[in-house]
Amino acid sequence: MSTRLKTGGILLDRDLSQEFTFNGKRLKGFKGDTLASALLANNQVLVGRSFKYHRPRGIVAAGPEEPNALFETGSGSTFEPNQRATTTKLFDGLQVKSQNHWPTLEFDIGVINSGLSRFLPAGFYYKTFIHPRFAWKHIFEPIIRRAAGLGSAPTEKDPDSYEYFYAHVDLLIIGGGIAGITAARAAMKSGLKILMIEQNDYWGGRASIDNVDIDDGLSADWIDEQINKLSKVDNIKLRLNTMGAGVYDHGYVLLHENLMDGSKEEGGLRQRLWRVRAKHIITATGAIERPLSFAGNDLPGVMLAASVRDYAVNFGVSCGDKTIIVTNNDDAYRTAIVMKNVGLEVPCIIDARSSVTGDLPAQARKLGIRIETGKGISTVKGSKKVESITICSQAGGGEVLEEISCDCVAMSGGWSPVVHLWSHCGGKLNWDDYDCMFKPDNTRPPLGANGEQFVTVAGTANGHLLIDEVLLNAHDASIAIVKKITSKLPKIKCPKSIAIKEDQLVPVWFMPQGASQKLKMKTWLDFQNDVKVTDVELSAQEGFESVEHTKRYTTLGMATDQGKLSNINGLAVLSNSLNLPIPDVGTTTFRPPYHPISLGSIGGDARGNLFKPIRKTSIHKWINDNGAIWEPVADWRRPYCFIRGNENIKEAVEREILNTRNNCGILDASTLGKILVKGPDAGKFLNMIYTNMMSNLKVGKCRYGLMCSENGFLSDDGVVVRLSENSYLCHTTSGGSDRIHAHMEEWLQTEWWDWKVYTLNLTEQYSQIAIVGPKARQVIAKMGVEGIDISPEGLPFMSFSEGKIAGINARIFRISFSGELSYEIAVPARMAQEFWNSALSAGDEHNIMPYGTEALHVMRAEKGFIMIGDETDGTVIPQDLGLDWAISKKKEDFIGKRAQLRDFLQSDERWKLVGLKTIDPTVILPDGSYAVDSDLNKYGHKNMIGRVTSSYYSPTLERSIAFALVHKGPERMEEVLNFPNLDGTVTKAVICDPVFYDKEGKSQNA
Amino acid sequence: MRKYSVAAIVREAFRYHAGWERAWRSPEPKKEYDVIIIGAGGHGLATAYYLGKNYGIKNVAIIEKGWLGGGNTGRNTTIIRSNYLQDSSAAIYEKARSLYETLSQDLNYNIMFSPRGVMMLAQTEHEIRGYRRTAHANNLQGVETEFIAPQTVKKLCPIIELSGPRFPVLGALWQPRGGTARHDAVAWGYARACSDMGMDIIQKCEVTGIIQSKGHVTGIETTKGKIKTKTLGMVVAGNSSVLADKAGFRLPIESVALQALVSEPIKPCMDVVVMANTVHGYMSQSDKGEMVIGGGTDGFNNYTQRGSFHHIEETVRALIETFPIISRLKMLRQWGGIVDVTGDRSPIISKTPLSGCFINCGWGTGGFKAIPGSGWAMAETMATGSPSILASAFSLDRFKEGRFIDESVAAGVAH
Amino acid sequence: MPDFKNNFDELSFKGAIEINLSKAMGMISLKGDLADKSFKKIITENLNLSLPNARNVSTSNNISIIWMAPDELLVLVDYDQVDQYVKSLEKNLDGQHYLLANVSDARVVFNLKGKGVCEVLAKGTPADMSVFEVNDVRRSRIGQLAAAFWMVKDDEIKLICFRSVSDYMFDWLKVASASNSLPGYFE
Amino acid sequence: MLIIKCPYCGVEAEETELTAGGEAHLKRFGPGSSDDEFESYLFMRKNVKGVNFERWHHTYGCGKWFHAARCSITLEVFGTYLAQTLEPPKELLSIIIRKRPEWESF
Ligand SMILES: Cc1cc2nc3c(=O)[nH]c(=O)nc-3n(C[C@H](O)[C@H](O)[C@H](O)COP(=O)(O)OP(=O)(O)OC[C@H]3O[C@@H](n4cnc5c(N)ncnc54)[C@H](O)[C@@H]3O)c2cc1C
Ligand SMILES: NC(=O)c1ccc[n+]([C@@H]2O[C@H](COP(=O)([O-])OP(=O)(O)OC[C@H]3O[C@@H](n4cnc5c(N)ncnc54)[C@H](O)[C@@H]3O)[C@@H](O)[C@H]2O)c1
Ligand SMILES: Cc1cc2nc3c(=O)[nH]c(=O)nc-3n(C[C@H](O)[C@H](O)[C@H](O)COP(=O)(O)O)c2cc1C
Ligand SMILES: [Zn+2]
Repeated sequence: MSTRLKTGGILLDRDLSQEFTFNGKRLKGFKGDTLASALLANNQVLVGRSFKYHRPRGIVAAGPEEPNALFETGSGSTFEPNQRATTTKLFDGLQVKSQNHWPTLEFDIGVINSGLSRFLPAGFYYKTFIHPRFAWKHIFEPIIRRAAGLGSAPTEKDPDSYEYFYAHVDLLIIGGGIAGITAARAAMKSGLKILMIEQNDYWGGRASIDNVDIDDGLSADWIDEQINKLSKVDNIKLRLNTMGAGVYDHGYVLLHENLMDGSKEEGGLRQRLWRVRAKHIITATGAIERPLSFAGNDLPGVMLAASVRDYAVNFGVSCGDKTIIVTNNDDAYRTAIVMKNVGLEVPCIIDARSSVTGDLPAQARKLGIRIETGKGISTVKGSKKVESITICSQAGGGEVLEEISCDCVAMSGGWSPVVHLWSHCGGKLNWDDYDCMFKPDNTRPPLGANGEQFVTVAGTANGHLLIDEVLLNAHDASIAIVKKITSKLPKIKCPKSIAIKEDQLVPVWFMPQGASQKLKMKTWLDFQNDVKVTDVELSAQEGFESVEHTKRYTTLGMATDQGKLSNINGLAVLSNSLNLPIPDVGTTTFRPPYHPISLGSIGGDARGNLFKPIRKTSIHKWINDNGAIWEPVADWRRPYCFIRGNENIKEAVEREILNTRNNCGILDASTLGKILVKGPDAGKFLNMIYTNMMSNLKVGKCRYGLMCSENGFLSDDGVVVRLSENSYLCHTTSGGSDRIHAHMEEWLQTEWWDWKVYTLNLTEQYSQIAIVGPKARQVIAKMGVEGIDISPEGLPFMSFSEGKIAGINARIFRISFSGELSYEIAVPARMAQEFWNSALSAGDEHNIMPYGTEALHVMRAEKGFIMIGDETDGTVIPQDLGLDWAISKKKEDFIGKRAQLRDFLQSDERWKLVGLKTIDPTVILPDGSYAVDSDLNKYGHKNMIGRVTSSYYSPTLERSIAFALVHKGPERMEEVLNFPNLDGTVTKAVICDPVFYDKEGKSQNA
Repeated sequence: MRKYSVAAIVREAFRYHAGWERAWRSPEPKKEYDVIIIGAGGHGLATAYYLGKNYGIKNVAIIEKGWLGGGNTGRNTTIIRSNYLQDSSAAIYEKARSLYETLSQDLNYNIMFSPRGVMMLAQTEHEIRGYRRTAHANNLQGVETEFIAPQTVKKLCPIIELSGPRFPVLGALWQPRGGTARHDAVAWGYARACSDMGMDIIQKCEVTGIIQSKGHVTGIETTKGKIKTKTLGMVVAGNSSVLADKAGFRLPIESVALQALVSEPIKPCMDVVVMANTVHGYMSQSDKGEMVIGGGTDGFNNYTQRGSFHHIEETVRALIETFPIISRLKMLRQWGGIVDVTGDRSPIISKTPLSGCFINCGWGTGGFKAIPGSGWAMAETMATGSPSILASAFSLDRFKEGRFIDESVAAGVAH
Repeated sequence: MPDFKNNFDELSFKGAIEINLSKAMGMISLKGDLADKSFKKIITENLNLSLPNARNVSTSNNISIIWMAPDELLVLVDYDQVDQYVKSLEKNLDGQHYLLANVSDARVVFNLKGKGVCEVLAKGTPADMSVFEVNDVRRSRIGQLAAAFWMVKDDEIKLICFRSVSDYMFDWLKVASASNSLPGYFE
Repeated sequence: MLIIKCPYCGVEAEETELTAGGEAHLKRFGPGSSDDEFESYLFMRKNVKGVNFERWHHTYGCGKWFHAARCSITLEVFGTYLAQTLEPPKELLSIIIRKRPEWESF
């Protein structure tokens, strides 16, 4: 059984015991434990069920490569599925549940023994569930979906918060093992800005586990000393609990920092996503041990050799009383030695190599450990846990020589350097035949903004397994980079260490060499996704020869560990079946993140009311406090209408309209764009921007203008005011102000840069308030006017004047979007509320009322004015809307003119704007509905001949009105059109003039 | 070709699956073919398949520079819908969708078409109007869609947050027969069927030149040598401009990166596909349990299959607002593809200035759903030499005439 | 729904740093050929303050000139003096090709004080705050908002953004400067 | 995640502070031009796999448009220059040729 040893555990604080629950059971661990070590300490060997066959699974590893030990932690709003036990810090009160089984972990109905699993080979579902047709969606898929998936979905909002942080460094060192530390140390005196990060909550990586000597002292002490020195240099920053998640173009790196272990009560800052810009990056990310492929290698109790060692040394946990070592290299002997030294049984070391001569085997022998060379494991026996293994000759087909009982198998197939971060941004790899591993190819590195290498790999991550090489490589790498960035050459010696001599490993991709199909069917490659040797062989046999095909066909390496353990073994099997050398098979693409990171941390602080900015006018608060129903307009909010008493929306809108038409309405029009265009060439410039002629506009006058895209389509409209000889004020739609200003600047800077024109977006400087209706003039007069003659003659329609109203500096424009007598008054935003209040009290006797966007829309429709975004949709040209009068014939050129000369836009077959009156005046045409004739189009669909662009009930006319774009519309006055409704009925409407109200303009000119 | 079926699996199970044949042969290229298709993505393979199936043209080679299905077909978020606004779009996408309904049976390959329903959330008045308009158009185009109320949205997708804070859900355009399919299987199924018809799928073979004489195509240069043909189809998505350049003409296309990501797999929590265009994010759950999430495109030309991370951030933010429960899920993997975006964001199926050379491209961010219909129309266009009705609107000359097919008008993005 | 404040309320908050939405500030946007001698002369004489270098601010007792672009300056004066400066500048610039406008109500100025001030901004701007120095100006974004900021003292930064989003900016700053939320990276 | 130096204000701007503006040095064709000329101006793009000359806008910054030469395969940025020009500066072209001898030229 696995237990806590009396002594040991360099990461533990044995004085601080911590209680947690596993599937309801109360268990104890120590501060410093990971969830995995604590579970092992409590003999919880069975930890989960596999993805496909729901086979019992145990802890295999001690780091982020762990494929099996995934749990649901927390509850309610802090619930989290798929938490990796090996990277989850233990804390007091941690709640843990195992997942992906029903009803219980010990007894899972979903379990499929290997006898049945033979019916579910790789890609079986592509070959079945084809008939009957409906069955996939309604029967098979639901079953498969329920069986698949790992943990269950959270059900509540996340109470915690997240944030970003930008850091700019010269050198980023990822990985705080001795390689990283040596690299940092080498650059210590260079004056470079350096950040070194480590995903664990301690420095030093693997070295202290194998307590090697560095500079004639224990590595542990050396590490402390170096970290201590480094932390005193102020241009060097050190960060634990921080994982290098991804390397992106131009030296952009994502770091994921954990700020809570979960013990803190909810609602705090949980994770920080660093966005680092690094001139250069050193990844000293170490190596991950490889499993061996023998039958039953997925049984709980079969673990990585180095991990077994980690648990003993770091956490004082024995993974078994009787541990059998199976290996193809010397490093695994360290585990045997450790186990023996803490007084545990090591019945046998099974070494696939025919002879072993290294120092480590010698030490093992000295300790009296039995070593079987040239041997392998034939099968592992046991139901939910290792009970024994059978030995066979590695060369043979698996004939059993002997059975040895044990409760833990520590396997080592060699090491794979962690090259993920090197590869994320295009770094290429070479296969090293001697060490049997992919190493970074420094002749094909990731390239940065300047086209030069910006990532360097150091230490074991670079393929150096022996400590002296690790140190040397990291030291030199760092020095080389420093040289590149600065002339300040630090004088510092490389740390010394003598490595224990290790024999070469021999690759073992199958154990035994000639394993039968029967054995291979029980030999796992990807533990989490249940991919077996036979699955990879089958995919090769069926022509999925590219490693990318094999991956997708078998799902090898697609689980939450991203194949950290399985990929190399998998492609070795593939290369064997295709009999191609491994490098010709190649690896799949490495993609971020190195280790999964929460979506919350990616979202950052932009949640809740910070999700997206809302723009507010300076009257926003008043509007909000006075019954407004808000409507998002671009990034603004505008009042749809103001509810009074217990009236409903429709009633409110009608009240606002009638009151404006009969008395006086007031509107916050501040969101309208206001762009100042100034300079000797301003008129010439606006002649290009607008379809109209603007250069001949008289000072003091206003003109309605249209803007098109270069592609000819109508993009915005608004009133242009000539303020002085060479300055104009251009009004745009609310959504248009930024877009149109950018549009103007683009043309000025990139096409007509020799024209003398400046532009400035003044939208937010002024609040624009419209006072509208027959009583408007009285109201304004009552407010008190200085320096402005607002009489009909003094301020005629489409003119403007400046002065003071209600004692406030104001610019008053006599323009109308409603067809009523109407003034739009611009005041400094800071004075807007005061102005608004004064208008309300002055207008009181005339029953002045604020109105919203819907009333605005209805009134403009009654008057026959088009609305950008309603009548236009990016495919409409001014000519379609009968706005030809606003398109200058005199001008040679304006933006969009050439485009409008193309056949399709010239064609007289185009849909054009008309008014519509439903035969039954109480029926309102559905917005967006289409008119059809009796023909079918070339696709056999009903032939569309027109479309409703706006449709309202007009309280003024006491009937429904609508606009439509209709094929040859203006030529079809009085014609009755059919508009099919979604419910199958048809609405009939007659084509009419689009101006429904006061065509002569008596009111607006009054 | 041995048929796939439960019986076949049982039979094979008892001999350790030793009897399964290759899904497709990997032949060496012949000297000449009646038709050569460049690009073994979904559209290229489907084109070849319907050339054989509908027109009996089987002396066909499909040339692929990498591994078949490894382009955008192998990296897309698999949304299938046909609720497009314009007649021509609705026609070809609905044709494709209806072919998907029976594709597993037609190919004897389970491509896992899952018509679980696609909803596009309306989160502004403008979007409501756009989707209402689309619903009306679809009603006349024979595309089954409806505009549904917020309560119905919640019923169909309980994990959705209806109430803001920024953009409350005001309704949605719902296509009950839209859904997803297993993207790789679509490529594999077509490839297997093509190979079975005797067509040659030649992988790891890059086309490096287009050979022509007197304005007519006569063959191609490849990394495996010259191959002759008089009829050539370019179906290479992100690489279209590169090949067009070799053939001597230009395209109204820009190649930009589009990204996607998946979460770690969890138990089923979402049975529909949801697209939220105002906040820019869409999400569905795969049969394996990952939440499949699509992001936005970069603004600049890019051939790296890597995008810029801020698009991922924006998308994830938007989806956390829409589906608060995903905040504590983890991103497992992110990737990018190079999509071919045209001047009006609609595809091109057309003759080209080079006679004998046809092109199918410009599917941009939304062509997976179109694969069967596009292959169908492209095959007809190539076989008859004149554009099929389905393809006619998508010809190259529309840009000269200003005859745009603009789908963005109904506030829709094209995934 | 976020709580609505009026754009012009004076806001303040104290967390890891001190945040104040300072009272009305006079602002004049000025475009012209900054390389042009006579133009330069007129500005410097009117404000009796030399023009800042690129990406810098020049300040005298109660006036600051911020470099916004190669052809654009932002002049900061007391709110009630804006009109007078606008008038005199316009008078003197007459005949020049320039653009000048009072933008005091279009923008707001936040005052950020405390030794963590750079770290707070580094949560939102891609600009390198570790090399940001007194009198440096940077136009960039803070989270999703356009902003310009400049360093007044080692521990004090002024930040300008558009008025319509001042509430959002304030809320963002509050979250970013929540007590003990600073990474302690610049220390 | 690109960083590109704005030649106007000298800021090493991050992609998120910029807006990409597509192919540079397009000649505008207005009224009087042929349909082909207009089509090529408005729609036809080189979309080069290799060295691109493109437009960028310093949106969250000085607000200026500028040009950049960038490789669309490695994303290497060879240099940036002002927008008020009809073709890339000679020095930049020679830099590119030095780094990419096989390059056909602009
Ligand atoms: C992230 C992402 C998400 C998407 N989401 C969706 C979605 O949800 N729904 C949807 O409908 N669409 C989606 N799309 C779009 C969809 O993936 C594509 O439109 C579609 O797959 C295009 O298929 P294709 O066959 O035209 O191109 P590809 O599948 O890219 O095939 C083109 C092939 O041509 C090959 N090729 C290129 N050049 C050469 C050469 N010189 N010689 C030989 N071979 C060559 C390539 O290697 C490639 O295999 C998405 C795309 C991406 C990138
Ligand atoms: N002889 C052998 O077979 C063998 C094999 C493996 C390791 N070793 C020994 O292990 C040591 C290797 O030293 P090293 O420093 O190169 O490797 P290491 O494994 O000791 O250190 C790598 C460090 O990087 C961290 N890391 C990995 N990925 C990260 C990421 N994405 N973000 C942040 N941190 C990350 C790890 O947590 C670890 O602390 C040497 O002592 C070597 O002798 C020996
Ligand atoms: C719908 C869909 C689902 C995916 N699910 C997974 C998954 O569960 N695990 C995984 O590792 N990758 C998954 N991927 C991503 C692929 O592994 C791969 O990244 C993607 O196809 C792009 O290919 P590339 O990364 O090799 O360039 C998925 C991709 C798609 C399109
Ligand atoms: Zn700039």
